Amino acid sequence: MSRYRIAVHIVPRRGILDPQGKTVADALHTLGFGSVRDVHVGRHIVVDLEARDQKAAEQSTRDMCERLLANPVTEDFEIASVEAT
Amino acid sequence: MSRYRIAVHIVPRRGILDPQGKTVADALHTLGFGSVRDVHVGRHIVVDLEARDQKAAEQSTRDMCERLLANPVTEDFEIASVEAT
Amino acid sequence: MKFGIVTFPGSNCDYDAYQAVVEKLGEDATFLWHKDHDLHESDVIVLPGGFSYGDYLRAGAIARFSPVMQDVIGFAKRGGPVLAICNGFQIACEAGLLPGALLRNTSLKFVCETVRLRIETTDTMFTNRYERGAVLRVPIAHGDGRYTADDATLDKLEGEGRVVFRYLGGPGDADEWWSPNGSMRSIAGIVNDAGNVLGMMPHPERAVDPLLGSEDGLGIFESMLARVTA
Amino acid sequence: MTQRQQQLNAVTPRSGDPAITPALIAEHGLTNDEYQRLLDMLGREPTFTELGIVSALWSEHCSYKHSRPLLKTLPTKAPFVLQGPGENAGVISIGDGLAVAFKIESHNHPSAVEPYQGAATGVGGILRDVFTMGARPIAMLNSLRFGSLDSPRVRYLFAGVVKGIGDYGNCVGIPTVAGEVAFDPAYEGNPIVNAMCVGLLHEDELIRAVAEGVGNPIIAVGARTGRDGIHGASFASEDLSAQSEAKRPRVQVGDPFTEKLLLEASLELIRSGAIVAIQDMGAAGLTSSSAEMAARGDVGVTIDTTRVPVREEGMTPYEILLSESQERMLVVAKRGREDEVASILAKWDLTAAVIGEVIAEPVYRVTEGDRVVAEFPGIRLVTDCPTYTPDARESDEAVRLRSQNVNAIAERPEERDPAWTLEQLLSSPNIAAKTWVHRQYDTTVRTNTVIGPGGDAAVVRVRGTHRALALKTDCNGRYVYLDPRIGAQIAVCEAARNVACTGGRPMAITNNLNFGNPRRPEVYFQLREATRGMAEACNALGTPVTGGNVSLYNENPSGAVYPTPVIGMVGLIESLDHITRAHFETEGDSIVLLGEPTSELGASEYLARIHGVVGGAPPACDLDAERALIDALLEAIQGGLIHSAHDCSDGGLAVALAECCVMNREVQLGARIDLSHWREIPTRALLFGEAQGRVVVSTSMPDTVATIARKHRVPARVIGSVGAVGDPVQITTSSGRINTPLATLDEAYHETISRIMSTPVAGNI
Ligand SMILES: Nc1ncnc2c1ncn2[C@@H]1O[C@H](COP(=O)(O)OP(=O)(O)O)[C@@H](O)[C@H]1O
Ligand SMILES: [Mg+2]
Repeated sequence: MSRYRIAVHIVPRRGILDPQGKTVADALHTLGFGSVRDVHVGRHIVVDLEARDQKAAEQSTRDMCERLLANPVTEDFEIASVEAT
Repeated sequence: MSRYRIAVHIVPRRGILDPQGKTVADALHTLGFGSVRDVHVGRHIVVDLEARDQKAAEQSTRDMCERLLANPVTEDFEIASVEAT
Repeated sequence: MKFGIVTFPGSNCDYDAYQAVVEKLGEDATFLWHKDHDLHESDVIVLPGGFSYGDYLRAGAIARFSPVMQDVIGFAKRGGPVLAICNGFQIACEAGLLPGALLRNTSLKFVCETVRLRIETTDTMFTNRYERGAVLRVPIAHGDGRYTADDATLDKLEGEGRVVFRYLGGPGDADEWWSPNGSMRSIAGIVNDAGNVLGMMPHPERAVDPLLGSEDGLGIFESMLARVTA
Repeated sequence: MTQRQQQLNAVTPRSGDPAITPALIAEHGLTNDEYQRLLDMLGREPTFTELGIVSALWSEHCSYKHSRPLLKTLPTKAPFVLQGPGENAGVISIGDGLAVAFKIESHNHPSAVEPYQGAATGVGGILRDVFTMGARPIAMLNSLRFGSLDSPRVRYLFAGVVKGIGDYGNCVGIPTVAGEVAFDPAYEGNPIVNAMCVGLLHEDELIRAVAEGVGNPIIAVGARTGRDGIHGASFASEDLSAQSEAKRPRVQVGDPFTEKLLLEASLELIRSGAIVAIQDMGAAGLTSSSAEMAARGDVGVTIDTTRVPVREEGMTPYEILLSESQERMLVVAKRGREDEVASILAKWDLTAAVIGEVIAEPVYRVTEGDRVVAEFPGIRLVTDCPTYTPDARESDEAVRLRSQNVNAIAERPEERDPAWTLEQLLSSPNIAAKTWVHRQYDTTVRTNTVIGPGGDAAVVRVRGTHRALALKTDCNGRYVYLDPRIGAQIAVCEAARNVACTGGRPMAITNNLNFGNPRRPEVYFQLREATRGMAEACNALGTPVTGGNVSLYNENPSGAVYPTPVIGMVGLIESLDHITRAHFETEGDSIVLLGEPTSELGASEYLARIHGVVGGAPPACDLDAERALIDALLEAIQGGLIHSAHDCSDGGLAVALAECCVMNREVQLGARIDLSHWREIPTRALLFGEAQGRVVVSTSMPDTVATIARKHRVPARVIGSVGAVGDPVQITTSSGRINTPLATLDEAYHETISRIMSTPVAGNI
């Protein structure tokens, strides 16, 4: 067994209102960052786990996303990085 | 001016309690993902902005993180990717 | 009639629901522990409000995997009545008992106030004691109450008469649809296609005593009683 | 050499720990004298771990070294007081075998650096103080002060603090039912964040944090110990400065979910009878909880740091002892019942670890495995802390400001129409409705809130009885700044008046003394005089002090904050029928003023808002008259004569009347008022002066009310009548008339703060 660190991004599905992104964008404008066009806020989840190999680690993380980490009705997920540690 | 899409990760600072990460890790164990050692939950923020060049875009995003996006007391940030769009 | 009220770790309206049933409705109630696979022969299940698992990750996401939820899901599938309030509504959506999801309020703020709800249908086991179009005053208290679903789902809900409550205008403007949390089509409560699971963000169990400002929520409990004991 | 002396001498430095140097001693905040005391106590040089322990326990926050002598002068006794100061919370009996535990606590310094977590963990801490008495928390209150809302930094702090308070209490499921918020440049950079918790218990379930029973195990329960917040207690005892910014990682993160589990588990533990004592690991964590429990029981304890469940690897005894990780408790269990304790915690998914024992030998001993890393003789660790009575001298500035002849200040041209002034005052963030704040708090969970935020005091019914509690926090820092003694008297009286307006008999108070650096004579003067005023008022009203908290060093680079002795009052409403609200609700009712207007204008919100002046003497406070007013008001309420009662405070009579008309957005009625009787009083003092001892009531039986008032020697006069929905508010004086539509007043009162806060601010988005 080896140890892996996997990062997952969970983002609001396209077309779903993202008030957090909008509020952040407004706040950035107020703070003088006028060149900001758009902001989206999602979750960045880092999972440390043991697995036989990288593929197994990835598959297991994918399962976690489908079962718990992402809500299939409103969110998309993507595995952002996998690192042996 | 060109347009860039920059992704930022904001994560709970090391050593600082991450109740969310802990609760999610416990839940994953209950779901049978016994090989999970640790989980941290942070934010994944995607900023679209106009900038002179890539360096300026990055610098500007760094400023945003310091001033608004990350809580300097409890969080660390990292620029994950910069893409011209 | 016996109400089984589930206590998840972090539930905090379980006791209020219990009081409403026992003190105001005069019926039997029992708490169901999340770790047990035992519904104690309840006639009705209440998924109460609160912050199960701290609402960490997403409201209701973790609670739906509790052992007791597997039994609740089975109970619902067999047509057993389930009243899912606030956090319970979030759990029911996560568990697939109801369509859609409850997302962060558009204001990004927790909102606590008494809202006005309009009864959209009296043709359910939860609202048969009300008049159609009646307006109820019921407290809300939530940070994640923005009801969200795709257009097809929303159309279907409306078409099948499954939107049970809508939020009515804010202070002052009488009949405008409105929403304290950004809910699509001002939806405050829906039922599943079989009509035996009601999810609602407002707290009827907090509106059962005129001393506290409203007893408009009691009708929901009375409606269930009328149907189940009929 | 005695055997004990030998043992003490056996404590040798632990490898890897820093050597004790003058610089290290100074860094730990000990003065030379204090260090000498430590040497005398130990008879040798301390180890690093011991230095850390003493630094925490002798910090202002834990030891009250500058305030203890003053606190001793407060009245603390009454037949109904079951527990006075000195425990986690005070407890009073309310009859029927029921009791109320309550206490207030500050989190000013943590909130200044991290408003969200600072405020959240403040709520967590005060909740634990209450449920460790065996009480179920039933209500939360808070008292907040910030700089001017014009500043984005202040808006950031304000937004973060409110969200932190809300998110924590909401998640645990305790309604936040009342509080106060004020804004003044004096609090710029050093906000005041005080949280109060009220709990209900059966008298026979009262448990105290007193270690006893040799051989009984000491158990750590709840969250694991991490490196967060090490030295928070000494941090709370320093001036805020640029340096404290660098100390940021000391801030802790709260976990309200774990708190909720801990709350349920603790109450179950207490009911099980398996434990003898329980205390929150709050400021200075394991150190203070274990040392204080031992000192109260006058027993010895020994603790092994290697048995404490930790969150991180390689933590030293020093770190484990001083960590302020949240949501932890220390329990002394009955020997042989450890498994019962563990199984209750396991039910709630929490851990319990035996980490030590109560011992016969009079020592406070910490080991790391077998090796002793700290050892103090007896309870001297707690009792040997010095107390100080610094020089006190009133500041010339305060004297000068107070002596200012404010009645000579020329009116602004706009004031020719007093309606303008009224509108300005109603839209002052200090007076305007705080709905933006309490809309973020769950005020109705637990289904006992009869009156939530937005009236005078909050009213929470006591289930299973016909009674209710009336609760409120109050303090006007400007008054206290201009005259500490009178200001503190008024704070007590205002809280009492608010409680009485809802039908409650004021019973007892908790208090939070928020002051600057006590080593400055003008600050110590404020502290001494305010304590005196508080004691006088409590004596006069018969409301003992059952506990409180002292927060000193509330300073920023431009000086001390206003001295702010916040009063948290608990009152008892004998019958649910007596519950009275603040707003007018019946058209045609007579409006009666109890108490008398005066020409006083000093220290008013009027001067601050309209003229930018902080000056003049605060209004006089006649304690006998206040007591008589409360008696008269309660008699009239209990006689069923009163439809509404609202006290006059910030903004004076005109503001109080306008509030009665518009404060409840569901019932807004106009009013027609005539104040021309008081023709000798200058109009602006009559309308906006803040004379004390006044309450506006509405009634359909004004003569009976007047008779009761006369009996208590309280002035009473019919000043007008309640109008209909849509009627304007009309106030006639001998020099003119205010005539304003309800809508204008409504807008000024209800929309101001949300309008100001609608500009986005940085923070926890
Ligand atoms: N921070 C707060 N939290 C909860 N309620 C608050 C807060 N600030 C003010 N309130 C509520 O707003 C109302 C007015 O408060 P305040 O101006 O202090 O009244 P008064 O002048 O009568 O003392 C009260 O009901 C009070 O409880
Ligand atoms: Mg008042």
